[in-house]
Amino acid sequence: MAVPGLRHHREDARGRGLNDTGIQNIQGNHACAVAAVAAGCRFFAGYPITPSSEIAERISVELPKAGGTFVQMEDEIASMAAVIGASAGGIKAMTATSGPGFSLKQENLGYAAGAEIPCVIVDVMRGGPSTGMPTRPAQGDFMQSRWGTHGDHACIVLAPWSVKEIYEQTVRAFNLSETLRVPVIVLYDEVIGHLVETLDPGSVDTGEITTRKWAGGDPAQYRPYACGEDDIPPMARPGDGYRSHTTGLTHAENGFPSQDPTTVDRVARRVLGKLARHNDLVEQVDCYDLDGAQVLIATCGITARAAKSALRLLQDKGIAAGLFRPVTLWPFPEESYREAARGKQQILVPEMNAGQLIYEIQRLTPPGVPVAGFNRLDGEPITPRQIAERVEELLNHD
Amino acid sequence: MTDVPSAEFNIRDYLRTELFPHFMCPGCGHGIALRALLWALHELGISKDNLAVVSGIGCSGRVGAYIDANTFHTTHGRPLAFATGLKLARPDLKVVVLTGDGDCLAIGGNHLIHACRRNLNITCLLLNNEVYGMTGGQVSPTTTEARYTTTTPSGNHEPAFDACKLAEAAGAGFVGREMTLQTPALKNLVKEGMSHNGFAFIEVLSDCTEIYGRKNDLGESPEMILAQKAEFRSKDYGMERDEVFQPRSLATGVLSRNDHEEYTAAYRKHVLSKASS
Amino acid sequence: MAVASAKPAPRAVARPQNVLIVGVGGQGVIMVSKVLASLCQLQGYDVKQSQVHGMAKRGGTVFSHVRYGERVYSPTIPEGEADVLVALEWAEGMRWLPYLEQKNGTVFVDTQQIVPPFACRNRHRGAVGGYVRETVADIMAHVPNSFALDALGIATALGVPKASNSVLLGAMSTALEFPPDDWKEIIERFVPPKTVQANLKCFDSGRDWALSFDRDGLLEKHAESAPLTVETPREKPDDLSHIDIEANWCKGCDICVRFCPERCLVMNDQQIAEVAYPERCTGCRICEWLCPDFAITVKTPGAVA
Amino acid sequence: MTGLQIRFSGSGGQGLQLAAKILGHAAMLDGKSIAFSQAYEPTARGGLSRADLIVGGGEIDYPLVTALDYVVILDDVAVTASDGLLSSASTALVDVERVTKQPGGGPEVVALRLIGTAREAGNVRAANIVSLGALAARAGIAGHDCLVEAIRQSVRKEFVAFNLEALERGRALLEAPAEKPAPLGACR
Repeated sequence: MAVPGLRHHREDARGRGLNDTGIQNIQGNHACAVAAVAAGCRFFAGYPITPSSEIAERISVELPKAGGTFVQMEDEIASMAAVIGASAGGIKAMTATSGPGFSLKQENLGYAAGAEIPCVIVDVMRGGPSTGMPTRPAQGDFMQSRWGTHGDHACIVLAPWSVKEIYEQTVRAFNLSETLRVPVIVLYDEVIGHLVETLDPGSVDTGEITTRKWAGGDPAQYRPYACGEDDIPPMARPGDGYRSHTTGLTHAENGFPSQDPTTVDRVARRVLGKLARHNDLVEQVDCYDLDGAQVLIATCGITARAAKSALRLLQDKGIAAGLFRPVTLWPFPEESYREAARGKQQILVPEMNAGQLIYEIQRLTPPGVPVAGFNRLDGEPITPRQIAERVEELLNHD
Repeated sequence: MTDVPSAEFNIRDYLRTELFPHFMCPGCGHGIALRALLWALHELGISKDNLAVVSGIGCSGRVGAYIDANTFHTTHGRPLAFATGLKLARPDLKVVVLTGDGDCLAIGGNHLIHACRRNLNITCLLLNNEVYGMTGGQVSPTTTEARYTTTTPSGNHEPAFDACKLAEAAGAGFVGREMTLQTPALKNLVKEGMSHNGFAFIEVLSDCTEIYGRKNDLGESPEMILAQKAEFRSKDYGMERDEVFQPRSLATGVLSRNDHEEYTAAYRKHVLSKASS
Repeated sequence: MAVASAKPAPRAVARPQNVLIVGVGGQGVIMVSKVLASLCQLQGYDVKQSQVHGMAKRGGTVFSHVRYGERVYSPTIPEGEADVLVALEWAEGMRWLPYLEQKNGTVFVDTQQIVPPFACRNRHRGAVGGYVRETVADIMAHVPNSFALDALGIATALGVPKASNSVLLGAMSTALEFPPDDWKEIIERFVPPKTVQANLKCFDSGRDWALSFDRDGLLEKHAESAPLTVETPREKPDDLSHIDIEANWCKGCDICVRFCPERCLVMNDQQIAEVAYPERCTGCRICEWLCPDFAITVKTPGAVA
Repeated sequence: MTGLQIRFSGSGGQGLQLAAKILGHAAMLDGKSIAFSQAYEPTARGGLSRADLIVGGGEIDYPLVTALDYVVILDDVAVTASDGLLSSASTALVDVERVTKQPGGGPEVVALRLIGTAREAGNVRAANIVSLGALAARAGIAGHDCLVEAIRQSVRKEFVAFNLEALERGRALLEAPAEKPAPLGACR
């Protein structure tokens, strides 16, 4: 066969890492599973739920080949707990789910945030609430991903918009989680999860694979939550002689429970502040045609791809519109947004929910600049034409 | 911070003595249970560095922190799920789960069933004191009928249940029950359970003197402990024939064991080996 | 229950009959008392039973009171009122003799000697250590209705040493009014199915032994025998065990005070455990084991620190 | 960029997803980028089934179809499903046996003996590959050698030869001048 550089391949090629297969058509959920293993993930615990099940299916093939462990747990809660347990044991771990399952994981997600245990959670969004439309896309978990668990907590949410980016952001999720000791959520909708796209490994940029900082030195001196300038405490690996205590209770630097107001405040502020401190690692945005644009469209995921197409439709009609896309959805890239919004006459936030991202945008948009939404709740993706029409409608109202 | 304890069992070698006196109420059976566990660890020669203790929420959940090992105080009901991840990630660690009747049998009941079914090499100690002590004494799945708790003001009308039978039916490799009064026997039972290659479920009959005992006029700790002795029988006595005197049909000792394949061994054999070939 | 439906009307018993069964852990005291209590119940009597067992699964003292009659109110037998005393172990038999009704009481005692871990030790400073000194002859001389038998020997000869309690049941059955077949029916229900035949054989042997008991012959045989005594070396005062109490850790639950077999410990006015009688300590460690606060450490001489 | 938008549609079980995947794979082998999406409904048998493919030369902006260039319709249940996506610029390849209605939007309708040809080849289930052959011949999405290789890599070895034959028969439907498009429902 006269196609150079390609070996045998099937779309669902079981057990081939991306680099082994070269260019391929691959489903978003499969790309996520392959990326996780490439990022060093060696443990996956999950529970079947549409539309994320393909991640578990694919990684149940990939992990054993890398010497890792796949386990299907008895429920979503157990999956999350097992992932934290595995990570506490010192290996990179992940779980994947969708809306209702994500809700069930929230309690333990809070534990991971509080105890600063790295882990990656993938949420493939479907129509909700409740069982909703399991096979239809939505973007209803923007707020749950940030505020789903209880109490003040640090977490990172990454929102890819293509199969290639699912790959990149899954790897990045592990890197950030490990480096910053924080749970990282990869959040995308059903459309992208089930989308098959052509992926060229040569075009994928994942950078260096990083692993958490391990405790070293004299065990007698080790304090599990004491850290240097970087605000990231080194983690003790069981069996290395540090014998530390990990708890979901508020704790002092020695790891043991504390309710001393000064201590609690100090530790809480460090944990909440560490993401801001490492904002250079955390923040990632993707912008198009901002210069000279009258209108700014701010959104992410599949809706952002529709918006990008809409830019062209609008251009054809002589309307200058730009796109602001937070790749790191949370913590929200506030300064970058303010920069992008500067000088715009109209902000549009299209999203496949009744309005979530718009609240964050409204909060950050200078007074006087109108912020409008475009919302679809019917389980159908927002199309480029709908966005373009909405922009025209907003401008005509002026 | 040495990992090599002396030949004779000295419990302080295994305790984080800087945290003492501990938080438990006077006469709480959990302390005795903890002693039996540490004693068993000593006699088995398990290194503290290699030991991971996972506990949930409640009085039982706070006990683990006093052990000088790798200790994890996790979320309510989830220590078994957490321990499953930990053990799968690190089969080299000895993993012990400390849990309570509310933690393990109510909110975490599903995890118990499946931990038993998977038969992962974990030892689970259920510290059963028949009540939610930490939250102030509410009814639990093992509260004796007619007993008063803060949520059964007219006496408990729900039946209690036998966790050991559940564990056995769900496939746990080893199931046993013992009371704290029989400390050496409890120690031996824990030893036997930890030596079993598979999931070991051990119910420890503990007591909650301060809350449950008071609420029900069960006396002080000595009375509560003696009452257990009157209510439970060693399995050696042959419970099924005890027709005349049968205050509670609960036996102590090793109640069941099976030789089902241990989970990590099964995973190696059925999954990893096929993946690499 | 076939037996229950065939139960006879209770015969008038002037006062409740008192049977005291004693022994040490692991011998089957509970089984003997359960058989008797069930039998009495099925015969239509009111039965009360109380027992203490389990402080030590092997070697600790175990006793069981069985009272039956038309109406029984208290489950415990007052001292000097036991109609029948059955002892599965020699020293325990001697220890409980005061409970026997002095004139007409009957005692069945196994000559088997089990030296308990603590019972044989020097329990008091300066006391002479050792096992009980009474001999078979002593007992037979003092108690008219006394039967000292080698139940273990009989059971061993039948190939089932563990069934020596059935031998004693057989012997004891001669002192109570119930027909042998009723006894056997109950025994069948209480012992493991595989051992039914062996236990019934032991029961018959015990009963035969008691019915053909030759008091005079036995007295003669035992007249010259040496006291049944196990000597233990006398302990020196510096060999005494030492109890350490970490007062800061003690929460005053009272368990150690109440469970110490020698009553060494007391609660002080701060509600903290204190060693009041160090010389009584036998080093049994029960206080250490049962302290929920890890406040007690017992150091025994000779132990490697 | 926007690419060529193609839809395979019919009733569940007709192998439409596989046809789209093979075409996508062939396009990839031909150096193009694709975006493939499908209706995730439980439609293994009966019911509407569709598989959408966008084929482009670089990164595809919006991966879902918005205006179809080509649609294959193998059953009446799928006729109206694409109404909003068709225009006079679209081409609809429809089966003469199973499609009796006119798709909306005014596309050029080419009625072909897709299912009948598969039946003649030996298995009615090869209608998907026959359609693929016809579509490829008409639209030129991927080189012939890429299509052949895609089939080789996508179906079980024992079925490769048969599928290649079906592909050829499909091509022949549009290439052979004798096979003039018949009016809709002519075979009924």
